[in-house]
Amino acid sequence: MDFALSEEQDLLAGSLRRFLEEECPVTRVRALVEDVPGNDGGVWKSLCELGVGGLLVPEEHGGSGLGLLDAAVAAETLAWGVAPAPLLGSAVMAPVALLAAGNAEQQGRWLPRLATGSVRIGIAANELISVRDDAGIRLEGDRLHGTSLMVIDGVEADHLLVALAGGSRLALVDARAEGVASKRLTTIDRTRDFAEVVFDGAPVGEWIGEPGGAGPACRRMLDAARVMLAADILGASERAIELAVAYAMERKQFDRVIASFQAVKHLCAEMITELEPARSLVWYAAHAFDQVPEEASLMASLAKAHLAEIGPFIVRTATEVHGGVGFTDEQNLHYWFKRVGVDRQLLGTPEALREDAARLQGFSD
Amino acid sequence: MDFALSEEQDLLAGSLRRFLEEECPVTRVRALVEDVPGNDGGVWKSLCELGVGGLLVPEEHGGSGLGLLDAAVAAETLAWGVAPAPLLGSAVMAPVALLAAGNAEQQGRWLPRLATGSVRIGIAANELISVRDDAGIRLEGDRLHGTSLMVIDGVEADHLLVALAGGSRLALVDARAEGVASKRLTTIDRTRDFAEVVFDGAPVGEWIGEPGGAGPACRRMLDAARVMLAADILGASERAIELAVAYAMERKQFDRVIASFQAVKHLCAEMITELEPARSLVWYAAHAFDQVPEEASLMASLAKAHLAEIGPFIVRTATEVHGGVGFTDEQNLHYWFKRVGVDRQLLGTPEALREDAARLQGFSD
Amino acid sequence: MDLNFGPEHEAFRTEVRAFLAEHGENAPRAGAGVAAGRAGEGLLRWQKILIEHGYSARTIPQEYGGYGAEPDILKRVIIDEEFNSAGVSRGFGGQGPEMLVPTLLEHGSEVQKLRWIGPTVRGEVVWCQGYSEPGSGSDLASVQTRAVEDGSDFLISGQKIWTTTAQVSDMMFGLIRTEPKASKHAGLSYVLIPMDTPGIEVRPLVTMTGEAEFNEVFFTEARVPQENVVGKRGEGWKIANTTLAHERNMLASSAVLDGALRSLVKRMRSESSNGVRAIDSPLLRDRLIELQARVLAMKYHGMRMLTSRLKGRSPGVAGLVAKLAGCEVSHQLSALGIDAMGELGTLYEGSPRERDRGRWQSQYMFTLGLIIGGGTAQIQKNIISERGLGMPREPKPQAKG
Amino acid sequence: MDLNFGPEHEAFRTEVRAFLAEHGENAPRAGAGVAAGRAGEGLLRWQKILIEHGYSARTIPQEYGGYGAEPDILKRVIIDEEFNSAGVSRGFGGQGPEMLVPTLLEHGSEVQKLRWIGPTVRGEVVWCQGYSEPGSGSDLASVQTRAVEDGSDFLISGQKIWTTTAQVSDMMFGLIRTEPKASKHAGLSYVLIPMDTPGIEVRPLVTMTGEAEFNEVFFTEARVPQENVVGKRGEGWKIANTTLAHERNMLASSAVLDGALRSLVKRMRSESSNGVRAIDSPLLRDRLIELQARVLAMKYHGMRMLTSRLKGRSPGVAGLVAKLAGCEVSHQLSALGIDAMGELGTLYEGSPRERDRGRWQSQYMFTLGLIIGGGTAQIQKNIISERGLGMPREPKPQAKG
Repeated sequence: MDFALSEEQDLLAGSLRRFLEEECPVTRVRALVEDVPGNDGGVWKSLCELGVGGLLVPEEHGGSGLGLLDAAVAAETLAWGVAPAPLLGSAVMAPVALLAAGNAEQQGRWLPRLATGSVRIGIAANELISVRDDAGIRLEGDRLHGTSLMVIDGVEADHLLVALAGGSRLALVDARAEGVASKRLTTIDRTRDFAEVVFDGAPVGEWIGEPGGAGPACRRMLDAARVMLAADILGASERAIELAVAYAMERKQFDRVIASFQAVKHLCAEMITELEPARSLVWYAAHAFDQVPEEASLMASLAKAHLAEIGPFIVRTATEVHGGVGFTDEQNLHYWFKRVGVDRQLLGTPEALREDAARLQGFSD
Repeated sequence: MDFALSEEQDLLAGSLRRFLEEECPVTRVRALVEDVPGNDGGVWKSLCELGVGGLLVPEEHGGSGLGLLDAAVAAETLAWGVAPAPLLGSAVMAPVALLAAGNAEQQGRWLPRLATGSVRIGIAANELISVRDDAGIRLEGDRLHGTSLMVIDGVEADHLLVALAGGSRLALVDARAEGVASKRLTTIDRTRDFAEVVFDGAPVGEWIGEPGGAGPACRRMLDAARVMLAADILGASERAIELAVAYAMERKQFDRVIASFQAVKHLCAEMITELEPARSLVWYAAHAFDQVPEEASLMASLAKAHLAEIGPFIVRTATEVHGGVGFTDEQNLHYWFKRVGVDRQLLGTPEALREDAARLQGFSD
Repeated sequence: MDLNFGPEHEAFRTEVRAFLAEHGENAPRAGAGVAAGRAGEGLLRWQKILIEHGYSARTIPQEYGGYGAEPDILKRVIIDEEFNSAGVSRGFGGQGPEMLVPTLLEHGSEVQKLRWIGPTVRGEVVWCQGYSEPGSGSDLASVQTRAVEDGSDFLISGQKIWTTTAQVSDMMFGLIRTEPKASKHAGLSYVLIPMDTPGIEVRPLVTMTGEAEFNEVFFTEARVPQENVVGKRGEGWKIANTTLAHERNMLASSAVLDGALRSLVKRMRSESSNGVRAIDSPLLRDRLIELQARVLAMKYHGMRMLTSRLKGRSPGVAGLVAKLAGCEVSHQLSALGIDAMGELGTLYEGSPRERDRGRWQSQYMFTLGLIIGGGTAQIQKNIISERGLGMPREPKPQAKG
Repeated sequence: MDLNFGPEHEAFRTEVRAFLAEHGENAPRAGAGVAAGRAGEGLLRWQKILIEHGYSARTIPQEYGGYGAEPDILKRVIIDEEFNSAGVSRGFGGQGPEMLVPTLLEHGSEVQKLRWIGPTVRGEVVWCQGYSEPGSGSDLASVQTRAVEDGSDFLISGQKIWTTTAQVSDMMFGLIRTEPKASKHAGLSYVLIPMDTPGIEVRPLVTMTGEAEFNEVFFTEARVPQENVVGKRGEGWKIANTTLAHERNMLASSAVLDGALRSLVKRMRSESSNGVRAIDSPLLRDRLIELQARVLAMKYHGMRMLTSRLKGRSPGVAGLVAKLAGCEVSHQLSALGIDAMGELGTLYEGSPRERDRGRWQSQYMFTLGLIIGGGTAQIQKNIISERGLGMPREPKPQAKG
């Protein structure tokens, strides 16, 4: 038994951190996303060169054939750097769906391009979880109709992976096809790309999986995404603590650094006490996805729900440690605050995920 | 408008506090209840001489004809002193029910004796709120059958006010009548008297109110009780804070009193910040019971639910401020801790009360 | 306890309702609450109507431009309640009418009163408050911005921060260190400073909400007449403290909480996911009700504090906790508002599908700013434990070495 | 990450299950977990069976009375899991086998090992730990109980507190100040003290749970041979620290959490009010699931810490937070257990209608004791921030005057 990141995973995290520190510090992120939310300005291309795009892609398709734990390490690190990147959609949800339900030909056609970053697939699957404002996609004849909200990486996507109402079918659709109209949804977190996509008789490019049989692939895709979002909260929270401690070691009041005040120290202790066991939970959830299929869904829901509770506590507390300056735009701390805020709500609120976990264990109907 | 205790109410609180400090400090409470939970050892008699038994009893029946706010002041103060006394049943719930539904003759017969403390009425009404273990009292012919749990002041009661299943009828029953068997239920809080009473063909002494028409009186009685329990939590929490601050001002570590440590100060600040607005809420809930009938039920449920949330936080934190010594039996702090623990659960859990509040406002079905 | 308003006041309530029914539609569309900043035409007109009818500048003497009514807190409560429940603007407010005017009434010279109060309450002159500084936290007495005498003038240099509405203000009332040799508290004066004075530069301070709710104000030998001091020189600390005007703020803030709660209920009734309304979710509804209890607690707490004031009693520790408790409730209300909208609760900046103009996110962040700003929660807790509970100050650390 | 147990370990699991199937019914009825205190006949017999089969004293060399297996954490995990899920007693434990024995194995003389380890693991000699003192909090190095040399003996005087099982113990292993002139940390020795020594008095310390889980132990010139020192004189601090044996505690405590969670689920499935089971209450169930996530987090956290140990790496700050986090989860589980029973959740002391022998209330209070005891949460937070996050110690206050 070895409950730890492997050397390779540590190396991956280290090299990504260095890349982000050097090539994409928060000042650059800020410049990139100031006008266009989610604009990665070539960062994704570079990340794909570092192998991030192909983490889950089998070696025969040009990836490194690793598991979700590796992807979670990447997610944690990108969130640590609040990097804008279509990691969730193009490097995780799309490959997971293709691997779960796509045929060999489809895998061979799409996975290599996802690995290199030469194609981006947005994910229109929000309505699998939550239907609001009468959204939802249905098939009429061989055309798609309806609206999907909070489409992940949807503005910059070349193609869209669309879950039909009920989750029984997954379609891949050219994002520039006739009958597809997307507009940007702007969230508090400008490092993300979300869209509302209206399908008005859009042609299905191809089906992923058998008609009516996409349910398991959808669940698999959602499980992966939830672990990734949990890892995202983990990374963002970790950085928020680092920033708070660093600030407290520097800022003086009454002739001493505020890190020497017991109240400040205890806030920092409370943050890290929440974070570290949660890190173990996220690691295990990712491991379960890779190795313990019967626990994968439960762990994904539990981990995402739990991180969604502690993340907001941590980023709020980190802001408090900063005092007024933490509240300013200029300090940039809010990038992490907002990243966590979006992660919390996405692909299942904590309450909904706990209800899902209860259902999976037969605690509720 | 005058949102404050009256001079008379301040005097009442002051004189009760003095009485408790002199006649019934926690050391005496401890001695009284060590063997027999709820044993007041004559304290109730003395309190009745001070007018506590007759606060809600109209002047023509030998009481002072005051309102629930006055009773809440008494409840707060008795909880401040963790005094064992049948205040809830004999001085509040029974008089409220008699005043709401009893006829003039019944009022004239019972209220004076409740005021002097010469009779004690226990309250078997738990099943109006929560039926567990198949409890509940039903009428068969003219006899009562069934079990009531958590009967308030039930072991020492001379008579029992019994709410029949569904709350449509209220019976007054001689506690020593044939077919009435009570046994003590021991809770964490030894300052209280609770019983399980089994009615096995017990005769109804008399009905309070018209058959089938006791619903409003039951609700009124529960509203009053909930405000009193909220006031109880208020008083117990207040004392816990006083004890914590006093201990912190005395106990030294590293050559200074621990009250000078920021972490300890902040814990105390957090406790009082929860307590003081809650006090205003309890006062208003009592006032609403007396003066704003359309808000009485809502406020009673909200106040009790809210105090049931902050009370446990406060008594826990007060224990933390004490450190290990707060955990010892000898320190007596646990008397307040446990009092709050019982108040929280009694006559409606916080969740149930919030659900009730939602229903009263049409938020839920 | 007597919360009866009595026949006189019930008559007054009827009067307020009649006013709202007749004039309410002339109010600016901004909804309930008080507008700060530079007033537009519509608001200036509305403010005039409000003053004429005694719903603004109510207790300001007529000679200074007010309505001249006797103070009557109950009537103020009624006005608050009725305007709030009708969702009608209370007109022009902000730090001029709310903080400067009471200060001038108590400490200003006759000349100052005649010159400033009228235009201020009418919204013609906009004020900002110059108290906080980058190093001062809530320890206002440590203010460093200093005035050097130059003939009959002061030359002011230094920096203020967290200055709301500075960019649109005509004037600042500020705490300035005018007596460098006096002790920390006795060295400050309360000075009225024209914002167009050369040497004053205002830089907007954008916060995490994305808005510039605050400013930094830089002073470089800005020349201000010494006659602009209110009260005596060196009395600034005392004057600033006497007018922190708790009662107004408390009434207003509990009305704001109440308004937020109503909006939240409305949002939870209309927002649904998978066909289930937020208010029908047992979990969200349970949080709502606990917050309702807290909002009501703050409301009655405000009335209790007011009563203390009316009776000339110190509210004691109960008064010190209100800000900390109220900001937290407001923050939690916003958090629930966001959660009720689930994934769409993240939308902001006028995004399609955004609800309520993004108010829940904006308020979630802004209330966090309130919790940590103006003397962080940490400092509030120091004050509560020291002044409220009589616990000792932290000992000063040993000198190094 | 590799959590595979592999064929060897799966075979071992089968073996454990077979053992439990065959012998489990001979176990004392106390349920899963380890019993401390004075063992009765049944437990002594069971303990003997466990040692024979390698399920207790597993890695203790045979010459000292153990089973003599190679350390294999996975096997320990499997034993924990299987015994726990079968609800079978792990036999005799407590501070003798868990703290003294590892200490003797590492630091004891051959004579000490041969004399004490066998009887200790068999449950024949019961030990208590004498570390804490009334003034010491978690600052163990400030221990005041002192030993004065008297010929080849020590005369020990002073007081220990929070001493579990002292009233039934044959022996104490304690930290005693033997070198008064040495520095705070270098003045302590690790001494084995017979509890029947004249001059030792044990007074039970009843806690808020109503039980005497602890004792105070008073020493008045209690005579103990100097040869009872383990290791060298003055090394007591170091020795006590090396055997605080995190891994054992962490595995055990996550198993305890897991057991509490299972019991809670069971209770919530069977407990109902007004015909609705606790587990069918959306509010209680939601709390349950969040706590489940926390229990699992502690479980995997324990495995992560173990892995660090196995690799000889310091777990860093992640290791420091486990106690604080775990105690809190346990406390919250108990709180939910109480709430699930509503008004009957208050019953205690063997009252009629009491559920689960009052365990939820007892555990609610006892875990609070754990949170505040043994170095309060406050001190834990100091340690986490200082050692874990590198934040500075509080400066010492200025000398008075």
